[in-house]
Amino acid sequence: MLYNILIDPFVQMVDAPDFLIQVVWEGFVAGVLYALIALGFVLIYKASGVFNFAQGIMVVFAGLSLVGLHQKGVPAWLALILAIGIMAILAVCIEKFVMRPLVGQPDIILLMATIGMTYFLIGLGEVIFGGEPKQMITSELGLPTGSTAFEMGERGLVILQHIDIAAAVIALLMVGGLAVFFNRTRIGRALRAVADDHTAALSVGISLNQIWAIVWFAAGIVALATGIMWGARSDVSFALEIVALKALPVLILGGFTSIPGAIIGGLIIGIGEKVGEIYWGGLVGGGIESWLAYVIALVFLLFRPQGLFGEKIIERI
Amino acid sequence: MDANARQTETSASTILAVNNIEVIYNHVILVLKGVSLTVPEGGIVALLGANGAGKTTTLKAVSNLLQAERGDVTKGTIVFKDERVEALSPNDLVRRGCIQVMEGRHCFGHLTIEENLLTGAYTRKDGGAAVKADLEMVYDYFPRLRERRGSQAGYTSGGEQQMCAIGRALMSRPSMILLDEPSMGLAPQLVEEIFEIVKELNEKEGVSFLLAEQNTNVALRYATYGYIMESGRIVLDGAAKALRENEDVKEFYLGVGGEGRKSFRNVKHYKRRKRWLA
Amino acid sequence: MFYREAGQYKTTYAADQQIFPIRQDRIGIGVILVLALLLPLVASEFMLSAIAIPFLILALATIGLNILTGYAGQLSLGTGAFMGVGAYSCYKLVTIFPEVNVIVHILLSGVFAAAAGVVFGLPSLRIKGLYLAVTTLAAQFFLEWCFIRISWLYNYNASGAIEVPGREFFGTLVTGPAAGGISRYYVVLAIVVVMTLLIKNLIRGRIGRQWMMIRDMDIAAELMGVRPLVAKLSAFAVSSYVCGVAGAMFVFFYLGAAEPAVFSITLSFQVLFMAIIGGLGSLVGSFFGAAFIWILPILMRVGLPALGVDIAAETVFQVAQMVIGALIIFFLIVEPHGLARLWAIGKEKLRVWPFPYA
Amino acid sequence: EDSVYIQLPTYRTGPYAGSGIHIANGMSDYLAMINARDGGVNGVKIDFDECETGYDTQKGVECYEQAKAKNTLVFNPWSTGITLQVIPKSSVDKIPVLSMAYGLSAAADGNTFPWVFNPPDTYWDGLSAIIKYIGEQEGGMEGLKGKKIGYIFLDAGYGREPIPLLDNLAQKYGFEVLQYPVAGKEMQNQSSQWLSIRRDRPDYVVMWGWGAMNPTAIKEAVKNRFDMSKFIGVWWAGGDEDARAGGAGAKGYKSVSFNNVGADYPALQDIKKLVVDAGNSHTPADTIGENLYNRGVVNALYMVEAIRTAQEMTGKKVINAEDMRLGLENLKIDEARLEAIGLKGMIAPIEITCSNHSGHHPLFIQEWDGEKWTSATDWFSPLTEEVTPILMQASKDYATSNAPWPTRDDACPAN
Amino acid sequence: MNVLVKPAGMQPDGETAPGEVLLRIDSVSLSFGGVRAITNISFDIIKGEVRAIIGPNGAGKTSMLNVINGFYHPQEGTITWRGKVRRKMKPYEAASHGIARTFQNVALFKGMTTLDNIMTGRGLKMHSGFLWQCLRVGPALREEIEHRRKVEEIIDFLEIQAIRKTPVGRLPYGLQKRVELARALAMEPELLLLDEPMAGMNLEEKEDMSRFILDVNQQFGTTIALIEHDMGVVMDLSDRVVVLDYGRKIADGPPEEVQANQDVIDAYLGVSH
Ligand SMILES: Nc1ncnc2c1ncn2[C@@H]1O[C@H](COP(=O)(O)OP(=O)(O)OP(=O)(O)O)[C@@H](O)[C@H]1O
Ligand SMILES: Nc1ncnc2c1ncn2[C@@H]1O[C@H](COP(=O)(O)OP(=O)(O)OP(=O)(O)O)[C@@H](O)[C@H]1O
Ligand SMILES: [Mg+2]
Ligand SMILES: [Mg+2]
Repeated sequence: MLYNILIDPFVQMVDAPDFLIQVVWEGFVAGVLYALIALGFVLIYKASGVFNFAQGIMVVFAGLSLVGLHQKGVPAWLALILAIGIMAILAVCIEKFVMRPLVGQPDIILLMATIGMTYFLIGLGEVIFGGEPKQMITSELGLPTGSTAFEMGERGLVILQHIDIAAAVIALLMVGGLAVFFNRTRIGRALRAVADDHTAALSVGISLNQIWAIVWFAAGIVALATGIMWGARSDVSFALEIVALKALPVLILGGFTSIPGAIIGGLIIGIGEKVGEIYWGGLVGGGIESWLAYVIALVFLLFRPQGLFGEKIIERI
Repeated sequence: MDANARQTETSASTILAVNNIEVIYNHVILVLKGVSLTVPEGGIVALLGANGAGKTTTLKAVSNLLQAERGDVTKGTIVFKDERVEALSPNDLVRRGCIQVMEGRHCFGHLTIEENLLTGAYTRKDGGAAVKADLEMVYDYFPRLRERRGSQAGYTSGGEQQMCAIGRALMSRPSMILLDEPSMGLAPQLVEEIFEIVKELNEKEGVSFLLAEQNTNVALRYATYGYIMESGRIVLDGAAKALRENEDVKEFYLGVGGEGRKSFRNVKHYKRRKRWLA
Repeated sequence: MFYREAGQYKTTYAADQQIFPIRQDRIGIGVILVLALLLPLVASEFMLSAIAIPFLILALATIGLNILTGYAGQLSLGTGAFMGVGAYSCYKLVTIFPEVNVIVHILLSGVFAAAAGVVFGLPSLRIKGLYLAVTTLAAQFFLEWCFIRISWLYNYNASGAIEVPGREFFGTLVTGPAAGGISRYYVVLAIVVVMTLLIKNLIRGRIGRQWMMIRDMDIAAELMGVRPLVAKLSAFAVSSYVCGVAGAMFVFFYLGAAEPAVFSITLSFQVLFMAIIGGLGSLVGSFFGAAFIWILPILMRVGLPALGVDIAAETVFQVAQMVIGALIIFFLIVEPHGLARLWAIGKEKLRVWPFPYA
Repeated sequence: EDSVYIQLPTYRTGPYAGSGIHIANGMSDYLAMINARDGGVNGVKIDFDECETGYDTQKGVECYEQAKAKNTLVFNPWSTGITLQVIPKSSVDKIPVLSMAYGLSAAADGNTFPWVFNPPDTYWDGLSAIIKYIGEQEGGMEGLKGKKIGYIFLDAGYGREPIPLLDNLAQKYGFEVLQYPVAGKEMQNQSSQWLSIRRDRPDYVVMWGWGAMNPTAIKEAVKNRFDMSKFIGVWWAGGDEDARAGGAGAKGYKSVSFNNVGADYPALQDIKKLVVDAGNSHTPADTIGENLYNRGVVNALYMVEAIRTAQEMTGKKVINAEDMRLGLENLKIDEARLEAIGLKGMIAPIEITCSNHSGHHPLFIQEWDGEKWTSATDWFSPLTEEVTPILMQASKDYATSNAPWPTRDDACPAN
Repeated sequence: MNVLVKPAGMQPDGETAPGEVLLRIDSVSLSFGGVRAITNISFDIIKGEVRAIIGPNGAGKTSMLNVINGFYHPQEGTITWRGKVRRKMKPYEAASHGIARTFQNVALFKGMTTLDNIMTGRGLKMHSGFLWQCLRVGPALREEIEHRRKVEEIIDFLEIQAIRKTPVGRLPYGLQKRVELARALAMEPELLLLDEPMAGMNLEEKEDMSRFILDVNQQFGTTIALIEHDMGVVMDLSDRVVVLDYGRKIADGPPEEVQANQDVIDAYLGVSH
């Protein structure tokens, strides 16, 4: 028993290094995708202290708009632009009808409002696009679809999907860009101020309306990117909304307020759960992936209650 | 009431005029029951009164921060620089030069002291150098802040946070500051300093002030005009000097009765009747 | 005018500490209870089985969550799983000790849920706020996985589901497919009313105050002698107990059979919505919230087509979902502290009537 | 005007909508066509409406209560979870449950489950058919010895149900079973499972998937370069869109089936003409004839024929739910009847009896050619002899564990 | 005004008689990362006195209180409580040792009414079991009523009857401070730590508050440690004053002496008051 837990998995890893590489790569890609979802959460959280439950459905909504428009005969590039436009409209509406009237309310209330939004968007999305899954227009958008296989040893094989590589590159670009935006600009500082105290931020003249519209739009763009990448892996369907829950441990592990935290948390969770599932999952009948991520995050939290990169919870009296 | 009569003839030299406003919290609690006051351009006006009189509420009504607390101005008008401002957002008001220092500090806990100060300059468009210069000015006013500039505001002491909140407001280069209890929690020496700063800004830069203050003594020394509030109404107003001479003010707010300052040890414990409420 | 306590003097503290110190409230609650008792006389089987029974049970679950999140301030997303623990424990108890009364089993099953709650509540000592969500989520998914994986829990049924056997209570069948809606309704009503009463007492006593202290300002609470360990874990225990009982009732008196998917995160969220919409930290709110989230969609789904609005079933479903979403936001904007606060404001208005403000 | 009411619980929303929509379309369109073409069954209109369940058990129970209140003739849960919920209730409420090729396999035992029907085959039939097919590929059942068969399944009652039989067959034929559970909320995230499959190199992979799980699995299989000809799904993993998602690489993917695809059957042409083209349906015309659509039609066909049978047996025009059960228990659709209906060749003839509520009918394997499904085998029978004893045992176990389980009041004639 | 009778059992066992040292701080130092909040401070508090702690902002006064009630743990130095060196203790143990406090930034329980807030102060004195509380009969009910009576006495004493059932979040700042005092008093502490109890009050209210503090001190014999920036209050109320500056002690003694101390004037008072 102990051998199975402590030694055998490592023996397997050494025996088939190519497979280990593949597992880590798959974990890496999954992690990047988790990180993309988490990134959307972080944006909103940083800018308003709100845990945006609707990020998952925004991913679906963005993806469906893109594919749906294309199905209606709009060329891919135009559909992309229109989808961006839809996300912009959505951002403005959310700011105007949800966030603005609720300024200064406790976090849990805002969380609830985003849940209300989720309901609304699911209903709306299904009315507009119908419930059936749609295929992502990967190649039409000019994204690579092929794969490359690397031979390793006589039986070894590592397969890299080009779309996964593209996803990683896009995610890194977004993370980089957003990190700069947050840490180097005036708006970035203002966002952090808003997250701390809405009323005080208002009192120093920060325009919450403007800032929230911008940030929700940014989150919409991130959602669109996420929708395209996840959609390329599996179809664009409302089931994706559930996958978005996976962003939660990522977020918690990385710390709610940290953009690099999202990506690092994503990678830890992505790789951790793949390796855990493949090398240890079999011992208990598999499928531990459904909770492993949360347990990994929990273990980290016990040592750092604010996540790896989160802002320390201030306790002073 | 003659105060009201004076309000109506708002002259060009008035920077802020509050006319007969009524404020209701949560749709049921009526807090301000017709408050009127004016702040002349370049004046320092003190708003005095007991706990719960409605001073904070009045200031928030002006700066439009009430909405976030589920309060509404249901009646009356507020005119700032000849413009009705009830419908403006707080940041519009800051852009127009009116900023509030909130009661209870409200620093951004996760931001450092310096970042806190810089958020104060959010609406400014006059370039980094000017902001930097003002930052130095604030640090000169409050050397303690310079020492703690890198600490997260949430961990600093109460007084340090108070300085930070005031400094933050100064950073926006306002033409009018609504100061809510600036002296709360500050060491005596600093209280004097704060009011010196108020005076200096007022004289050198022409900044107008509306300050709600419990420390009547100091407030009336620096202010030009004063209003006294009791349970949501203005009950007395007048030039600061005149108020200082008023017997009631003397007894209830300044603690100097006929026989000079009384010791806190010897205060008799009975409820005294305020003559102006009679 | 009619709703004013003028003239109702309390001469003892005991009188002042009643649950409903105001006479009009006492009359009101009495009327509601009588109506609840008379409901089966007018309600159809559908109303009892598909609306009233699940509504009451979910209200109880919401109360359970409210203890933890509303009163003790510990956010939990694992309600569904704790309900599941109650349901599976009850199933095991009923099959292992078939001769013991099923009501006893239902009440006992909460104990197992409480134990699970305590185990997953342990990290709350270190982890706070939204971060705590991860432990409760871990509980949710881990327990859900257990419900599928540990076949012992469902007696190795090939279907992986648990089915409720028929059991009697004082000679009437109250569980199982053959139990009538009326008998199930009365049992559920009795359990829910009694448990609500007990919890109300708990909340307004020392233990409830400790929870609220931790919620409102944990540092100050600790400096006043509250042991965070005891307070938080007791909240987890009581909350999970109530949720566990509700879970057992959900299967035994409503669903009749259940597979693990019933206790998924969706249920957790559903109960959380009920708690928040109703108003965190309010017991009446729990009932309001449960009514809003459970009954309203059903009314819309059943009602829209009945009104002659000719739309497809899924459109009704989707529109109902949109309306619920919009209503949630609308109510939050009108009153962020939930329907319970709206109710309180309404009462206050009534009190000052005919004057608009106090 | 005479009419009977049938509620159709469907799901056009939620994670399983991708599969659910086609089924719902098929069912509704066929009933609408019967009303339009024949004016109902023997002049009795079928009054039907849908009830959206979203594949959610809670909503399913709600639909059931609603259906009960409106005196539905029959209840088609279209979800294994909901089926399990309503099985105990149905015998009390006396509403037949028609769970066509899903739900509880043991319910085929009409003596224990007088109100539940699962024609034409149970999951255990499906699994045994797949194993039989694999055996044939390997040159006979002996060829299974020492083989590794992977089983990737939705980790819920649905996917777990075949496991006891699978283990049983593995023991008997000497092959090894590797399980790859996919949690419901991880349906679209299967890379671990497929990595494990790559590592374990099973000779065949059998899939028990539904909804968004299917296209994702097929994509992953293609991605991991698994030999598609050795990848076989249950009938529910055989949607056109499921396979299409895999692109060109999905060619060769197989699934077991009990209905043929294609829109050339006269009845489907009637649907097209009288319902779809007449604008009385949401169905996109090009999906008529797809696998899941046709299956929805089959489900509706069973109901219509059962009504007809019940009318004949009772002599009543407007039947009730109890008559409907009688109709289902004596349902017999032979070639001639199929011809008359206009669906000859789409399904094999079926017969349900009082004691056998499934029938364990012949099945066939279909293969995806990159564009559409084609038959890969002829109709063949599942391993009924092997399955029946286990099935009867399971049904007995169910009754004992749910004691006191109501016994059938009218004993089936021994046949 | 009701006559406050010293309740039986309020005076803890005769371990520390009036006039003896109740608490002694010995060369305590505390730092946070690089920030030295307290450097090598020693002083004592005698049973029955009003001990003021003053000093400029950020001098370390609040931190000192936090050390006394165990919320901060000093890196160096010892704390002697009732003649015994106190080991490192958890914050919640402070309450059972008889130390209560109010906070600089009001730390009331915002979701509760005034009455409930004050009742929380009685928490440690209530013992009825879980089941009794659920049923709210027998000991639970008796206890609840008995403590309610105590709380009502305090409410009368501090004259906050009118706001008994108001949620504290709605109260103006000054009243919140008073409720906080009431809550601390409800704990019947031996040592009461007050952190700027009069900040944000006008003169009249300060006078009231002074009266309450003196009454508590004189009638209950409660020892009081007081942080306050209003020198008038400090001079009038306190028996002895310790002055901190930049975490160091710069003076300690009777008020008049401290007031005249040049270091204190330079660091804190500015002009002499
Ligand atoms: N959010 C609120 N909801 C309900 N009532 C409120 C709210 N805020 C303030 N009040 C009430 O309004 C009245 C005036 O409060 P306000 O804070 O304006 O007084 P203040 O004069 O500033 O007092 P202080 O000197 O204590 O700061 C008080 O009676 C208070 O109870
Ligand atoms: N937890 C902490 N982390 C970091 N620094 C702290 C912490 N607590 C206190 N400090 C620092 O220690 C110093 C003393 O703080 P303290 O709150 O004791 O001051 P104070 O004397 O109460 O001042 P005030 O009169 O302004 O309230 C301050 O500079 C503060 O920033
Ligand atoms: Mg105020
Ligand atoms: Mg302090």
